[in-house]
Amino acid sequence: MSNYKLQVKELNKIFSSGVMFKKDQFQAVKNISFNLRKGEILAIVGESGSGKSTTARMITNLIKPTSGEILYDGTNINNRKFKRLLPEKIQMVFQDPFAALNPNHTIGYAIGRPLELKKKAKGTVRERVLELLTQVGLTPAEDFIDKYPYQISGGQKQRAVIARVLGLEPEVIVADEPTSMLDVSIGIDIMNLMLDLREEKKLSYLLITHNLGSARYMADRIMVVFAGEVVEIGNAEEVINAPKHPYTKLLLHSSPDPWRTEVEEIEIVEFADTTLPKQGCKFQYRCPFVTESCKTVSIPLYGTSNDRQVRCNLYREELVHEQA
Amino acid sequence: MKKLKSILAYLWELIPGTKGVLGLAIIFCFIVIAIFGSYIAPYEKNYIAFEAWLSPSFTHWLGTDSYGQDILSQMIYGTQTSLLVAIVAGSITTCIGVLVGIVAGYKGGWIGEGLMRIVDLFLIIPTLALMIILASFLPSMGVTNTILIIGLLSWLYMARSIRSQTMSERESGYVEAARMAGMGDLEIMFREIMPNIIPVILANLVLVTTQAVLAEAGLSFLGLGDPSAVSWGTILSLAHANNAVLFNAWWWILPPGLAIACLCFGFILVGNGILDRFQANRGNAAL
Amino acid sequence: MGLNAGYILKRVGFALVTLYVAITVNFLLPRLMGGDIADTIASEMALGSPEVAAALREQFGLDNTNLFYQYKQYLVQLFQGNMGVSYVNYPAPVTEVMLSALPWTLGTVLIATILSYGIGWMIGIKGAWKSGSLFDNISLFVSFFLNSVPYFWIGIIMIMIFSFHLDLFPLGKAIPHDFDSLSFMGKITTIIHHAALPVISMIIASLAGHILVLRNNLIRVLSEDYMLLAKAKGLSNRRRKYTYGARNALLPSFTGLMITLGHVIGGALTMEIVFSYPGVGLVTFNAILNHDFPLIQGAFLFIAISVIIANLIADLMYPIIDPRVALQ
Amino acid sequence: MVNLLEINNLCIDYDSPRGKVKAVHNVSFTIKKGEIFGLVGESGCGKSTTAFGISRLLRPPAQISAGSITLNGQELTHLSEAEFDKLRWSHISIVLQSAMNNLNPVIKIQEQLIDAILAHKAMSAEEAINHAKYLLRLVDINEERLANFPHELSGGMRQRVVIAMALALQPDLIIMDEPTTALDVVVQNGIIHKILELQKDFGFSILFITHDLPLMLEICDRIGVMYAGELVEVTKREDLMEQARHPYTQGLLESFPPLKGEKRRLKGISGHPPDLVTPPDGCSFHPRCPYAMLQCKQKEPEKLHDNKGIIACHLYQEGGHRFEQLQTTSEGTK
Repeated sequence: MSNYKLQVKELNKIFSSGVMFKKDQFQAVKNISFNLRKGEILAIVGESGSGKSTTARMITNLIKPTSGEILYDGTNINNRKFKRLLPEKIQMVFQDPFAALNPNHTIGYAIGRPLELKKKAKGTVRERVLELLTQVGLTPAEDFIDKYPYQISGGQKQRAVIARVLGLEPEVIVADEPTSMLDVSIGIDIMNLMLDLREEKKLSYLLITHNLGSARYMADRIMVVFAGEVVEIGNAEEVINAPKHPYTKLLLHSSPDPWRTEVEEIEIVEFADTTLPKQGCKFQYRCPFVTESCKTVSIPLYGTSNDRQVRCNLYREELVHEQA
Repeated sequence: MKKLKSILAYLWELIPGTKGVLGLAIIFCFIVIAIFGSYIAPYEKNYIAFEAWLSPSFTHWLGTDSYGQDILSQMIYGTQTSLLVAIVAGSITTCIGVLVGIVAGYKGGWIGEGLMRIVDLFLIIPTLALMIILASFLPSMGVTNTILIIGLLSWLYMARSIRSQTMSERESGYVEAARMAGMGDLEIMFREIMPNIIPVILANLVLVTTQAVLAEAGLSFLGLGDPSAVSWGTILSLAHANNAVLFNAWWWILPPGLAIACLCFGFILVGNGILDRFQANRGNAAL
Repeated sequence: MGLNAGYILKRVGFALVTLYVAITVNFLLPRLMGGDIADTIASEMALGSPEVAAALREQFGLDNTNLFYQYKQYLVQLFQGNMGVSYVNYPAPVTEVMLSALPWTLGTVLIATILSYGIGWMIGIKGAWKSGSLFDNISLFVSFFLNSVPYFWIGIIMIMIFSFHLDLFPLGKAIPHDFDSLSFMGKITTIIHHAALPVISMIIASLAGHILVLRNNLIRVLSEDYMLLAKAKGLSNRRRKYTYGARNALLPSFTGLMITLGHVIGGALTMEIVFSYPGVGLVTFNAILNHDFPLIQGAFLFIAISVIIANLIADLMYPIIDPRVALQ
Repeated sequence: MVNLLEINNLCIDYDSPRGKVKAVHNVSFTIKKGEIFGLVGESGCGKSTTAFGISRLLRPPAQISAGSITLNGQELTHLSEAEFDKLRWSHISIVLQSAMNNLNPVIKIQEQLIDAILAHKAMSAEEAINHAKYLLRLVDINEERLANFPHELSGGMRQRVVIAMALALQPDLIIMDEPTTALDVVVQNGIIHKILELQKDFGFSILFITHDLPLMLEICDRIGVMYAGELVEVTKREDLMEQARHPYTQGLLESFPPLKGEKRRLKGISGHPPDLVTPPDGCSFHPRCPYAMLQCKQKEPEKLHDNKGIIACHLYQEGGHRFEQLQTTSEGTK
């Protein structure tokens, strides 16, 4: 068995609008492949519409991929038998903690009901819920268990959501922008909690974010996606300190950083139109290094296995050489 | 018992403001009249031996009609039929509307789209026209048939409203969270989503009940009601058929219309209060 | 801009499907519950009009049990404009009876709807702009009340007050006996004179819905950011109210308008009975009283077709009025 | 530099079913001519409410209960509605949060641009259109876009249009309330640079509101930090980057994971902001403050004006620089 908790192979998702006339098709995710090791945090970074949330939803089986495979410990998650087990293996923390808890149920019910369904509680459900609440720092737990979501703050809600997820004892947690709806000071608490839980329970996280700072703070590896494609993947520090793909550079350059020392002025190609090229590199319209060959031939991911890959012709020589 | 108490407490929470209390009081009065009708009414049902066209007096508070019936008594007996039709037809409508709306809204895809296309289709055709054609081809029209026709044909608009509400709930994270927790579709639809749209359901319930009262009156007026039953609609219909206007018999025309208006007004107040209180999305509902 | 072929095709397609369903419902219903028809036929036979009975037998397929054959016949006949013979007006064909009734209904309903929409619009805007004001509260309660009464009752009350007591309008009917002898202008004034009260009654009866929908929409629009920005721009009250606010509030109510049209037509049917106004409603009423089944069916079809066409027109106008729809 | 806007002891309250909410409490600051002043804080801290108070856009029941606002020496709070309308847009314009709803969805860009102009200036329609074209060029948008409806533009372009609109009458002050929040960083960066460029060219002042402290540090000259309806610190950008003074500001800075430097665990700020109906006694930050002392719980700290700006914290009161002392002692114990 491989040491990968999760293997994603050639994942594609095409959305078509209109039930009767399937005219408009939109490829949200194109041939995305990656692996997630046990205990690892992989951040998927991209702008809105880059396909990062779609990927997360396919991995948690909330939507079906158009093609491609998602393997958990070597088993396809769309496998009939596996489907029922999925909640106990892969869980999700949602972007909006205000919406993720049903306003009509108490915190205790929200956390306890999945335990009941999956028969996860060893003692009584209530005892286990109290234990989980304590684990995520909602103490004293007795004060929280009978509260309704509107009675607690945003950060506490996200903690409750994490408690619910933990109750199912998954090994992989997909976190879709878990802090973007929260105030920054609260957000950092949630990130710290997630990091602590990873250590404690050897969890693997797939972190979806648009913020390079939080990606660096949380993740071991970073995968940058653009227009449904992986453009760069690699060790978090390497990607942030020495980005290769022009898009990653652009993202880094655009992220506010008042302490920026070196003024690496990369040429910004101002681009208002959001249409994508039909062939060739998806980033060609905005790339300052674009060449003729970028415009016609689609570009593969160059590089060595999982460690560092870049979808850019600039690195063909360098990385292909390395590979050899 | 504890559960019942919490349900009651929940319902109490739903009762909205002064408007709602006023509305509930109105409805309550009519219910009392309907239940104790035979004790309250001064004369027996359909007793026709009085002098015709008597204007209101102490013996006949609301006068008599062209057949020599005491109008007050008829009105009180009519309350029973009208309320019965309103409540039962309204409940049938609500059940179908909620069911179709939630399923179509939650399931989406082919089932949801298909259901809604059908709803849209029938929504275009005026409901009253459909009721007319159904009622006129039925072998006989009893109160049961009236209830069924109204109940089975009025849920379309409600289904749409519930559906759009369900769809916006579905976008909410808690539905996805429920799916991630391994809950089944039924549990998600009726235990997760439904409690959150109770205000909208109640407001719609109130609206369809109002429409049922009006539809019953309309059908009776068109001669499609139960000819043997006494309802506010049939009283009005008889008044018109016997040219009450030309006899200046306002006591025959005003009471049934006002009774309908008061009852519906009560329902509408309650519905409006609920929506106000929960600041629920009204969609295009005229409430 | 706005309209594209795909959209038009879709809407027309939907209208045709709706029409087809209406036609089929019209075909199936009497056959599903047709017990009463046979009785009527028998009584007609006994009363000595065998032609009527024969025509009825044929139209409702009592002679031939093959449903598909009947269905085919029904469609073919319908396509030729043949809806059978009305036996109340024997031997006038249903189509002819309906065609002579339809203009009266359409005329009054359209005028009433447009006026009621306009008036409701103004009251709704005024109420929403100063929501919570005395005017708003009064308009709200009056609307609730109007929504609570049957159309026809309003009609009866109007007749009682304005025709019977004040003698301002005729007691009913669309034209007087001596209509043919009148001059052209005289004809027009007398038509207006007769239609006035039914139209006014319909306006009053349907006003409430428009007021409430517009009021709710505008209150929602007023809380939008762009209204705040319009205020920050220092635009005049008038411009913010109408150009920025009302336009946005009006558009979503436009689709609602067509659903209300269904309601209004339903209401108009009963209203015509009150006013003895010779439109579809009165024809239907008489048909029901006399068990004139072909005529009831014809009335249903005519109502359905009118509403479907009205809806289609609205659907096609919508993208022209609302730029946001054009892109979808 | 001359003060353009002076705000003194501004208070904004509203009544909620649970009691009076002090959304903005005793806020005072000034904005100089040609300055970019930032207001930073977390949701509900009153930064947007302050902006709406200045531009008189508060929605009832919120209202200014005390304080003064002067623009170019003119007191604004005493002006009648009609008098204030004359100032709108020609002196104060505003760019609102969330790109989506700034523009009216059913009115063309052109009409929305020129009606702001025509409401204040006598100008022919043609001149106004020409001016609108010029404005679009300023923000790098093709003038053909005038004929478009808002939904036909991307989110970034719409926000550029709104900025062009804010420039229409060359106001003295533009209030920007989270102008780039919902946008992607690349788009945000483009717009921020455009704003800075235009500010340099035209010299207007900006009141820039955001929760994104790093972004603010990149562009603002001076920064005011708000917490629970109060302005707790006003500092020059350079000073803030060197050493934030108020414990809340320090915590806020500790909440943004940096892109540079050694990876270390960030502390953030424990707890959560207080309920504005029942704020805590004394300093409203004391329940979350790592340095909270006895007097913090008892006494509201005074707003101390010094050469660095304004600071409302007991650590800095009575001329004492208690914080520095604390720091040296804590470093000494390490």
